[in-house]
Amino acid sequence: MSCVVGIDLGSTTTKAVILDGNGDVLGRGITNSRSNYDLAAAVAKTEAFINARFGLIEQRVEATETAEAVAILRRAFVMEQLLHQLRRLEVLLLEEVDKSAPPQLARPFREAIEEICRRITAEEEARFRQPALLRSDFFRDAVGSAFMRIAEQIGDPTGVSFDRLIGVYDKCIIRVENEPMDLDFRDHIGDALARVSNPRLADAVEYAVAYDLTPAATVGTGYGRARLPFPKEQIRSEILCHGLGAHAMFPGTRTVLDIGGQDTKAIQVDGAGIVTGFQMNDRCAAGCGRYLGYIADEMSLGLHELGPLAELSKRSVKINSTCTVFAGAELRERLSLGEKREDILAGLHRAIVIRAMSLLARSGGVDDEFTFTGGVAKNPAAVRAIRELIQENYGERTLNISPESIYTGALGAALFANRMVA
Amino acid sequence: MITTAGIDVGSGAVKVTVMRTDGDGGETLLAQISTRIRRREIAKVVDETFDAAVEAAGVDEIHYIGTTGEGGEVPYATGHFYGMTTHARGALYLTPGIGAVLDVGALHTRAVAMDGHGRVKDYKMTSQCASGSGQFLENIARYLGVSHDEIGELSILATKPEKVSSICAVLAETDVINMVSRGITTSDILRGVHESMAERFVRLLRSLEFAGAVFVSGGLASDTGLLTALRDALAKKELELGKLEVVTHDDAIFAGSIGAALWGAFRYRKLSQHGVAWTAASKVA
Amino acid sequence: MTRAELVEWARDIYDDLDFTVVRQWLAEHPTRKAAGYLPVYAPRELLHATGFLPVGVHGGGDRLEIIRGDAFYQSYICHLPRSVIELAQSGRLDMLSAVLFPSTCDVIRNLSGMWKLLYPDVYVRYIDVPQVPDPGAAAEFWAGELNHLLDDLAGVSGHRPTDDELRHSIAVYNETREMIRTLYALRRERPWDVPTEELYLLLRAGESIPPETFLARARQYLAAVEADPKRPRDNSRVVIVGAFCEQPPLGLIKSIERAGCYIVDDDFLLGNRFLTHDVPADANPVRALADAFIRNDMASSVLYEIDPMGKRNLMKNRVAAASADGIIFATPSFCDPALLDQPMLRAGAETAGIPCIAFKYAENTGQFQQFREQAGTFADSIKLWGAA
Amino acid sequence: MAEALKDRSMVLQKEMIANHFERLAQAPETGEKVVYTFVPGNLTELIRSFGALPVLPEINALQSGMRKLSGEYIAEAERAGHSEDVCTYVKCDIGMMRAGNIGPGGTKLPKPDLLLLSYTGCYTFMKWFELLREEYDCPTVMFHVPYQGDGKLEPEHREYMLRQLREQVIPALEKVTGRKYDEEKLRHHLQLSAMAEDDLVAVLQAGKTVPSPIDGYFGTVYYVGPIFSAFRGTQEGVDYYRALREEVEERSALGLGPITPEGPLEGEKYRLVVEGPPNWTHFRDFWKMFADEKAVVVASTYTKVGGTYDFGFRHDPNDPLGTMADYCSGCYTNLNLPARIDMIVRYIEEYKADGFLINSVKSCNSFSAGQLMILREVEKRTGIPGAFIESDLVDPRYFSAANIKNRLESYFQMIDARRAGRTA
Ligand SMILES: Nc1ncnc2c1ncn2[C@@H]1O[C@H](COP(=O)(O)OP(=O)(O)O)[C@@H](O)[C@H]1O
Ligand SMILES: Nc1ncnc2c1ncn2[C@@H]1O[C@H](COP(=O)(O)OP(=O)(O)O)[C@@H](O)[C@H]1O
Ligand code: SF4
Ligand code: SF4
Ligand code: SF4
Repeated sequence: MSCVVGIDLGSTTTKAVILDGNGDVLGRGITNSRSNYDLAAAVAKTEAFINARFGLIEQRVEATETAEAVAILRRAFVMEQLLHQLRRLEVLLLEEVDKSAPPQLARPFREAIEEICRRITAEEEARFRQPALLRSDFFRDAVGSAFMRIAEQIGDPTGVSFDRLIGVYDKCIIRVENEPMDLDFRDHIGDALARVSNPRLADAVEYAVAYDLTPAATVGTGYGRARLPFPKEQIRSEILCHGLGAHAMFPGTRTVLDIGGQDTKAIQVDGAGIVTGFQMNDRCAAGCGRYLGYIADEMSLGLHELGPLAELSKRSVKINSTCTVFAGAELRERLSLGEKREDILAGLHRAIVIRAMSLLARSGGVDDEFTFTGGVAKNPAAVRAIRELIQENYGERTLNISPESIYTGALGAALFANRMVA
Repeated sequence: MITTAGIDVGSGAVKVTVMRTDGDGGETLLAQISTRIRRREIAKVVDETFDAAVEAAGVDEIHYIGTTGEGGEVPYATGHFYGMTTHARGALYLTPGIGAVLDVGALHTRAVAMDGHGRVKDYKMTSQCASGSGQFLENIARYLGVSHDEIGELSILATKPEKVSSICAVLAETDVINMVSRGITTSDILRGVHESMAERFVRLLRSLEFAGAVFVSGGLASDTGLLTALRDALAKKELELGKLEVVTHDDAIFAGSIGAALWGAFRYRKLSQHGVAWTAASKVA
Repeated sequence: MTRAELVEWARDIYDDLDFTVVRQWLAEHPTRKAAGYLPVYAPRELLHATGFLPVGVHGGGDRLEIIRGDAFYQSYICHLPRSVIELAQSGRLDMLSAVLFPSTCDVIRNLSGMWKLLYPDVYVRYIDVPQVPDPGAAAEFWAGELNHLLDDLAGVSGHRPTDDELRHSIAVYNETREMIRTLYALRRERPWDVPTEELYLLLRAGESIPPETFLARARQYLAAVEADPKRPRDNSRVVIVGAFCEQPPLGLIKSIERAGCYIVDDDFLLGNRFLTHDVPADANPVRALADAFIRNDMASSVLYEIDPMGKRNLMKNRVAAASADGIIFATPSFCDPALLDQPMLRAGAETAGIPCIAFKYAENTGQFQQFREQAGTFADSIKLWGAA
Repeated sequence: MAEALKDRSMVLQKEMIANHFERLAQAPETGEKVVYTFVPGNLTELIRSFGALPVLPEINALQSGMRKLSGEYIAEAERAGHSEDVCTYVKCDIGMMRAGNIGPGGTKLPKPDLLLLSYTGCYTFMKWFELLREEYDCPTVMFHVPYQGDGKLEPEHREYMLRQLREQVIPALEKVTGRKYDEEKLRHHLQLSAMAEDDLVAVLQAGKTVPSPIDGYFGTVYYVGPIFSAFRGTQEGVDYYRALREEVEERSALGLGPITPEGPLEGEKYRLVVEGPPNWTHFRDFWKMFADEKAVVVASTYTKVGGTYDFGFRHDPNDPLGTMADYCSGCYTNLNLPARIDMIVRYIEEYKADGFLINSVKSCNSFSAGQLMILREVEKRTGIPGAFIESDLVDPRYFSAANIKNRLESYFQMIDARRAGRTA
């Protein structure tokens, strides 16, 4: 079956979406954009394909197996990927030790590294059997904290100290993150299947492996799109992709607001998803998701806690500073003057939303229906403030928010790819 | 002989200096004390520090108590002077011959040009954008896991400084993350940040006219990496700006309180000539 | 009323972005109409005589969140028009049947065209004041413009004033101008008794109420000041220049005074004082108004300066008249008239040995620390090295 | 053919400009009088009729921008206390003067004998000459052109202008040149103006042809150069426009596209109308962004700042002073916002444009304040979405190539998408 791929190379995360010939989503993949952009795009794409093949497995076994069985297989697969990366990390770590450790420490150092990797592997296998906690699937986050913890336990202040261990880790983790690796479906599904030892899935897996998912077209978009190794015809502006993506998710969409980590876009689309007007903010964190992220850091809160806390406010405080950093200082000052956290937070949410409103106004206002996308759409206080201000200034509007909204841009790109094929 | 005190209330610490001046240019520093505020009530810290400084100075009469910084509300002050006024004068006391002060704080930086007597001739302040501010540097350092004191040393070790391309103090973090992932060393990154800050400072200084060295005061005066970057940046503009020396002083944090004490003496004398004699003795008694 | 009560009364009007006092006035009589005018100078006598309540439209200051105004203006245009548009788009100016746009600058001029498109039912007039004080052609042109405006306004309000009614309106505004001159003189002499914040609020309230009411309140204020004298402080005396159109936030005015500067002259709400002398109330009224503009207009950045030495001497004269120690050029960001004039004015001031500082604000600026620091440093330098 | 077009008129233009600056440089020796004045509302015929030479500071500023000198000039002016926020033409001019007043041609510009301040729809003009007067200490005469606030030239306003011309402007010129006002001479220059104007209009309207043989913005700023500056009402001007017209008509007949810095543009893909002045510091890069996408500007408003001729106005030798008043009043800068919108809508329709773009320059409130409203109104009336980009005239700091390119790309893709949508 022919499929198409859309890639959205964002400033914080890179997303990929695969569509089938009918324009239905086969798979989605996401990775962080820390590393070099080519790689981020490749990883996101690989993830999306893996996702798609798992979808095929699900379809295939729908009648005979529970969703649970496939989920277990998927976990096993993710673990195989992780272990694969861990093995690579270990090789690099040992090389680094050989290269840079003082001779008298070479042996204990090697042993310590091997021990840490052994323990991480054991922990992961235990976790697989007992999947209690959710946590980030990004390799750095998953392995980093474990490495840190174990290094602390076994580090020897007089010999192979914690600092030494972390030192080599920091050097190598970046390299692991930045080298292309075999993480594809085919590479690890066999091991995963063996691990779950559920022979009833074998047929479906075989089917999924054999299934031809050769992309007929790929389109890239996003902040980093100029660096994608694609010819010009395969690049679309993120504005167009977001517009089309939002239209595909909610066909009644006329106005789209995307508040991402580093930019905010207000887009107007017509009934066919064609962009008729747009505005973007410039490179200033005030007014993007990062503003809230910075504030969360200042208050030692998690991003997800920010909105609910702000919602407790009865009386929002007017924030005078525009700049994110100055707002952080104002926040501290106001806290020390005894103002309530929730009231200040409410003011900060209002500030970012007001900025978004001004962008919306510039792009041509808010028409029915209004679709809110980007990471900040996950923040209930921001959503509420948007809802209120739109109501006050533009009247009643339908507000769409999709749980998959982070993929809006990639979806739009994939739809463009689809058009190239059609 | 006139005895005066300067109280500089900053955001992090209170500094008090007691000085003695005679009519013909003799200026003696009797005592100086700095206390960190650490979330305590500011008025208390001021009282404490002031009392300690007066005691250390061993004086029983103070003719003028000058405040500066956020010290406008100190009840026993004789007069208040603003930060640029006092920093210029204090810096000149610490390092005679300078022509300008660059006061680098966490959020704002002020460049102040002065004449040979420490009078403010002109100034420039950074805007309400924290790009290139001290806080910016601090955030980056925090991300890199570098402590405040290490920043300078690390920066100096840089071999291939890497410019931070984004101007926004917050979004620059992304650039830094990207740099780390590209294997650029901490030293090179810090130096890059220092360089962009230095460029910004050069722009401030460039719009002022003054003769003499630039004295760096404020929280970042002890950051040798920043000083080095500033020196290099000024050297690059030597054709346009002439040769500019960059100096600082171990007591740079006292520049404000010294200035307040010295201007207090000046003002006291001026008011006395006009027949208004004020003595701030009440507090000391 | 006590001083505090008067100030609160004025502050309420200032704070009220819905113009409740205007709406109340209109509600009192079904035939009443209100007309807005933008800064700087508008012939309010004509509005008054044709039965309009003249309402100063000065934007929403720091009390207004801009939601739709940014859809009309780029970031490099001053703040005033976007906040005026915000007021209008949110329905807060819907009680105005006419709006006058003086030729203060290109921004206000273009706003007149926008108003025509946005509010086709409102009478909109661009007021092209004469740029040259030529008692011949320019006076004739201006009289023609005023007559044209008078005809139009009469058409909108349905009341064609007689010459006597026009003369009466002129007399009322002569009295208002005289009152404002008195207030300014008092502040000049005893700035500690007339804090600029209070004076400003009073004048600002005066732009939303009938002139007769303003006069009554202003008299009460003068009496209250005499009854409640304050103590002088060791402050410097400064003149504020550049704030004639987009008004500074109140916090800025307060910050300047708190930093140790008495404001002894300013160009806030300049239209109030644009005619420096009484307009003859016994002549052909329109002609008299036209001549007054040609002969007795306030030298300012909004008009062409015909005298080559005019810009050089202006600051010297103003500082001398106010016995001030220095000048603070406080201009709205992106304000062409103020900012283009500033180098000339400043050069003149500096030649005369007058200390100056300059900063830029926006009407919605919320942080004053910078201004306080600059004004304070300025006050310091005057205190330490000034003549006093 | 392409070469012929480029060659003949361009050679002529280069020659006449070089000669003019040479003459200006010699003026202190030859004793020819020099009058500075602005492009919108310039009274070149009148100035010429007194045997004086016009200098147009805006043209010098824009040329400095194209020659990448403006950044330094502006910095110089800002160091001298001029605000960052104001029009960069003024600062560029003042910086250039401070740097020795070497004009764009490399020759020294003479001091003005008179500043003829024709106040035509830009407030900055008044301040500009107040500032120059401080530097040059020469007589200044103010000519107040009333704004078309109600969208038309009112008879009293015309009367006011005539009176000023007779009572102020002409006496000032007589005084400075020592010559008497000679109406016959003025008529002669006006006659020449009208001839050149006819040919210019033919060139401008060639943009209506599909494909357009001219670029109505980037190319046309060169074409309007002579008539907007010193050469209206001169024989050189007449010759230039005759040659230009012949070339353009030839290209048109052959179905050729415009010439761009990258060579002839064939295969026109988008037809745009542009509002707002161009950026000069990156003029070629800017143009290339359009040319690369095969976008041709078919008409623009900026090319009407020095006179709006394509709706019928011609200088009329039979009413010398009246025609000058009419001319000044009708310059694009003196039109109110509704009239500007009408004009753009008309261009979009008559020139068969499928897009329109506003280049909003930070410098210019006269142009920029209200452009977002123009955008919305034009979109509403034509149903064509417009694009909005921001830059500056001659301040290189405000040209963000990446940003503009991003917007343009998105915009062109949007037009494609609309077309695809319409045919689908
Ligand atoms: N769980 C969450 N709760 C609230 N806000 C969130 C959450 N996750 C992300 N965000 C917000 O979303 C922003 C990132 O948005 P995203 O659309 O992923 O950025 P980009 O498209 O630029 O990569 C963060 O800065 C943060 O403010
Ligand atoms: N008079 C003209 N007629 C036609 N095209 C012209 C004319 N003047 C300039 N151009 C176009 O503008 C381009 C740039 O011109 P110009 O700046 O004079 O070139 P240069 O930078 O080589 O001196 C030319 O390549 C040409 O395409
Ligand atoms: S204002 Fe603050 S948030 Fe915005 S660019 Fe500057 S530093 Fe970044
Ligand atoms: S503030 Fe200045 S630029 Fe803005 S409208 Fe008023 S006069 Fe014009
Ligand atoms: S403001 Fe605009 S019209 Fe006026 S001089 Fe500048 S660019 Fe020209």
